Amino acid sequence: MANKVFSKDAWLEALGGLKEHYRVFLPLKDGDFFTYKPIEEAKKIHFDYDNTRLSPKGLIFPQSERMFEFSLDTQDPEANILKEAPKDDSPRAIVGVRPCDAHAVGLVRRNFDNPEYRDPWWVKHVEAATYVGLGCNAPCATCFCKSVGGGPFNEEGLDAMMVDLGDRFLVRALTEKGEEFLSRVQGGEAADEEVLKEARELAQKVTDEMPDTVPTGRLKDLPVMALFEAPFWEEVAFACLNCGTCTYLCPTCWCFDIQDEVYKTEGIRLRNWDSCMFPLFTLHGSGHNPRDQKFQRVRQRFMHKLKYYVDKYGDGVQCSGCGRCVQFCPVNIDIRRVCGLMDAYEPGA
Amino acid sequence: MNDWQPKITTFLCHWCSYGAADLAGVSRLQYPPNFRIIRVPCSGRVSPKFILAALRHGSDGVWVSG
Amino acid sequence: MTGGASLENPYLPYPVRIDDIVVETEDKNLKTFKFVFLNPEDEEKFAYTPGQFAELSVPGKGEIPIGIASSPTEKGHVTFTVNKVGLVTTHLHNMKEGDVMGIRGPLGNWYPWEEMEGKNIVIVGGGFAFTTLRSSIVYALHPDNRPKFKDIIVVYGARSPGMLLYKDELAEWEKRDDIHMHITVDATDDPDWKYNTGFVPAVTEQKVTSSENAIAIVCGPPVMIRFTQPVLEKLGFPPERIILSLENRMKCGIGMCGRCNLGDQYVCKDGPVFSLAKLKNLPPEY
Amino acid sequence: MKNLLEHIGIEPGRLHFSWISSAEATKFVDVANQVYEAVKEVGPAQVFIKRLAEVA
Amino acid sequence: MIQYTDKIREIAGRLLKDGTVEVFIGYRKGTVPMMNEPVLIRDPDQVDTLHWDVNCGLNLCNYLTRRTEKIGILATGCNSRNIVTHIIENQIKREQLYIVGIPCTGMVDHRAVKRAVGGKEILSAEQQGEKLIVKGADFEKTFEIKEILQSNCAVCRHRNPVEVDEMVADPVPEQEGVEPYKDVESVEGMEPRKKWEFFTRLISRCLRCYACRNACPLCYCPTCFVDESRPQWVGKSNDPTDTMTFHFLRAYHCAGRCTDCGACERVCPVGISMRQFTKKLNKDAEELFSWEAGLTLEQRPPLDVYRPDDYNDFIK
Repeated sequence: MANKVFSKDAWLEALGGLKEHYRVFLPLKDGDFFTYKPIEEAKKIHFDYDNTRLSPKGLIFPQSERMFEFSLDTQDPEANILKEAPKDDSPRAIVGVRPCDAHAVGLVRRNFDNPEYRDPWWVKHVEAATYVGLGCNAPCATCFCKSVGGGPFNEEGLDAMMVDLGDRFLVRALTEKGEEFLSRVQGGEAADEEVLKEARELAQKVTDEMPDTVPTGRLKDLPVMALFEAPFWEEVAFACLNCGTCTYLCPTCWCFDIQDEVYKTEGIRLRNWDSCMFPLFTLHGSGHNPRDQKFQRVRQRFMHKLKYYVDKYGDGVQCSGCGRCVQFCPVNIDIRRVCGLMDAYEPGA
Repeated sequence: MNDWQPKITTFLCHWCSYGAADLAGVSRLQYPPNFRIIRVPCSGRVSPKFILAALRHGSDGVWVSG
Repeated sequence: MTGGASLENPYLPYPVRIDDIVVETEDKNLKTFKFVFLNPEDEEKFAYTPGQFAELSVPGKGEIPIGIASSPTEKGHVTFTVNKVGLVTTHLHNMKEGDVMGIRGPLGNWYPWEEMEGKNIVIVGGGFAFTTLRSSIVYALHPDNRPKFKDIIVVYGARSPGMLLYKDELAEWEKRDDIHMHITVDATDDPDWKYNTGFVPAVTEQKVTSSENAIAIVCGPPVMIRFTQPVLEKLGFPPERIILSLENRMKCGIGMCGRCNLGDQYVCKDGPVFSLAKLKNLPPEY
Repeated sequence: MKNLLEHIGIEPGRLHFSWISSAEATKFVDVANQVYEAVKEVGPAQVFIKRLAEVA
Repeated sequence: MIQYTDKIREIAGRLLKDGTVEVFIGYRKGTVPMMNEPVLIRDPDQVDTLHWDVNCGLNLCNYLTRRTEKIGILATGCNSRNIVTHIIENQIKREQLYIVGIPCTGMVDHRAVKRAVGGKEILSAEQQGEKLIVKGADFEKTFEIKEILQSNCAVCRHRNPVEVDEMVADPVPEQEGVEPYKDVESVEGMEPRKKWEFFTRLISRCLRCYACRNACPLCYCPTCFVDESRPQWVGKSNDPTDTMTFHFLRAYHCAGRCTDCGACERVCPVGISMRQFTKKLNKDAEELFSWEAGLTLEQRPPLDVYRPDDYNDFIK
């Protein structure tokens, strides 16, 4: 696979030149934090963020997305018949993705693209996207990607990987899409073995130094009902506000809601992110709510990520270790601690 | 712009202003025709949500009268 | 269901026209809607098995998951019986014959028909959850299918005589000798009431005498299920042969939106039909 | 309510409250005229109108 | 304030042991810097998890709603005012509570600290007296706490609790000469169009996660208006008009009840300053009704009483 080395200035210039091939998105500073935006909105690009506040999932799975359009006009012969809303699925390059967020795409894929059903929008948006990653030279203290099957230089889910070598970026293609991307980037020169070695050693060093703090090994074998009935859930959930921050910031949370909206005689069906933290999420029409207690909803979130998903797919948790929920939970409910409690749980003890 | 006519959502108390409006009609008093009148059992029934709903639906003005 | 991942949009409903509306119960809260597909080829795509459900899609209001009340042996239309409870159902109740809307499906799994072959079938239903059971009865009584099964025993209860669904059909089934009907109501002051009085679990206990070579399929309100379960177990039904149909709040119907999640299962995709044996290993959040 | 609406940028002329007895037909007409003039003065509403959701 | 921690543990232990309360609500030290976690203690042996420092900016009053036990609870000035509001609004009974008052000199704005270190990752933040020592991988910085207070704390005029059963320390002096409504006044001076733009920009990042609503001790309705479906008052997407409707009505529902505790802003994952809405209402309540929420159990808030001399300039 091809690779190129760029001076930092040359790299920024090269990104600017990609417009005719891709819609380029990258983390831009927005107030106090970084968030993915189109390159056209960039005043200054700097790749010195820890990570973006919101994960890049919104580029593939927008917080609110039009699914269908329809007319309620009784004169319209096609009234009440739903039609797919037009979408822009031209190639897009998402540059600067942290490996945890790319890893998350694979975890979510199992939900949206499975042998029985494919979610057309998610699949098409992912197909249109080229993920260009940025290895983490300095993982945060809240990061735990290594504990959940990833790593600061994990390549899974990425089409190309950037490595920050101080004054230069090494950009390596990892897939055909990445190959194509790299061929379209102007400038740069092929990396020599020395640079590659430098990057390899950096990756190795950072990965080795990163602590592996969150135990997940026993989750698979613990009986599901024992964990479900474990005594710690009320305590874990006490502080929870049942806001949706954790689920909205999470790169692996995919739950959504479907809503119809009408203005005059035009209507749309759209889907919005939803959250298992909200009581409304499971409220039946009859008024019955299987999860009407706060602790049940908190339990659902952790059980789904750390047990149900594990049971369903048999390898690994539904968490990429990005640490957003750890950092931004307003009441400091820490998934690392909960995972530890679950993993260490001795049924009947 | 001069021929533009506003749409004004109007919440009238059944016992007071609605009666006044009725009386105005009976007395053949003239007033502008731009009001879309919603009769409420009491103007206390008008919740802020109603006023926002009216604005969200594109009313140019809202008038609540007890 | 679907064979392999298709590229067709699983969220896109088939357009249908309301062909007929029947008010089922005395409180007028239950109506049965008969739908005809606008595109005849959609009917073939909508190949279903009793026990499955579909999303009824009312543009501008939303979608609701409803069990299919017709049987695949009935051609030319599909029917659904809908209780008026929320936004979409209320709007649906106000719609008229000839109106166009959408149906998305069929969704979910079905009663274990293959496993039931050569066995006695005990069908226990209550209230308006009888819809997929009606589908099952019609399906099982069809001349092509009837020989596959042994005795068919039905216990169906409602609050009062006026709340029973499909009254004409019930009366017809009562007359047949290849199906044993036990219709019951919780209470009635109708002197002409000729069937049973009492709650479904009690009637089940009286009328279902044996669990030998039998599978029980149960669909009804949670209270009924809760009290019927021990009765069936007492009759000797092992949990693998007690089949329940669940409902949870759903949106997508295809296991993606996440809300009907129970353990590693989605009620909409892996259910709604579960054996009691399976449910015992799932969190009771339904 | 009125103050907060004005605070976020809804013109003062858009929201009116009044007390009119059922006998005060002339006051009703007066106030109706005032309300009409005030709303006409601020012109068509531009903001806070929900159309189809502006989303992806 | 470190010394408060020991005192709090002592009080909580005593209350739980002698049965004055069944549960005690306080904070434990968080797993990340500048985040403490509200915690409920039942067992007197666990009081050592209790902790107090300048990062306890959430409002514990939230956790009172619909509880039935006898509860010991920590309360700063604003928190105690929310507890008073809760009692007035019949969400909890005064007899159920044992309020442990904390004279408060303000909470640290974790965003301001992060901004001050250039957005770098903070690995530890320790309070030492009036100073906060913040460390990262390659820096160490000492802040005067009064320079990095939450903006509501900086203009707080009720630092001492108003309704207490026991204080952990002597009251602190109240701040003199603060101008709480400067920012409101600057918005009031704008043209309607500018105001609209100001607020539209303010909430443009909103995710509709409802953290502000849920962190707010005033928001305890069983069904929030945003969740009502018949009729549906607000769309559920992140459409700007819907978002504005949410923020507007949320704020309006706090009229005459908000104590400016800052919990809403503290919890917002995208840093929206939604107090710009509620502060306007607080200002009006103060100017029109001389009212500040939650100062006394004796008086009901202005929007739920009728007085013949009420302000009614706006009515024709």
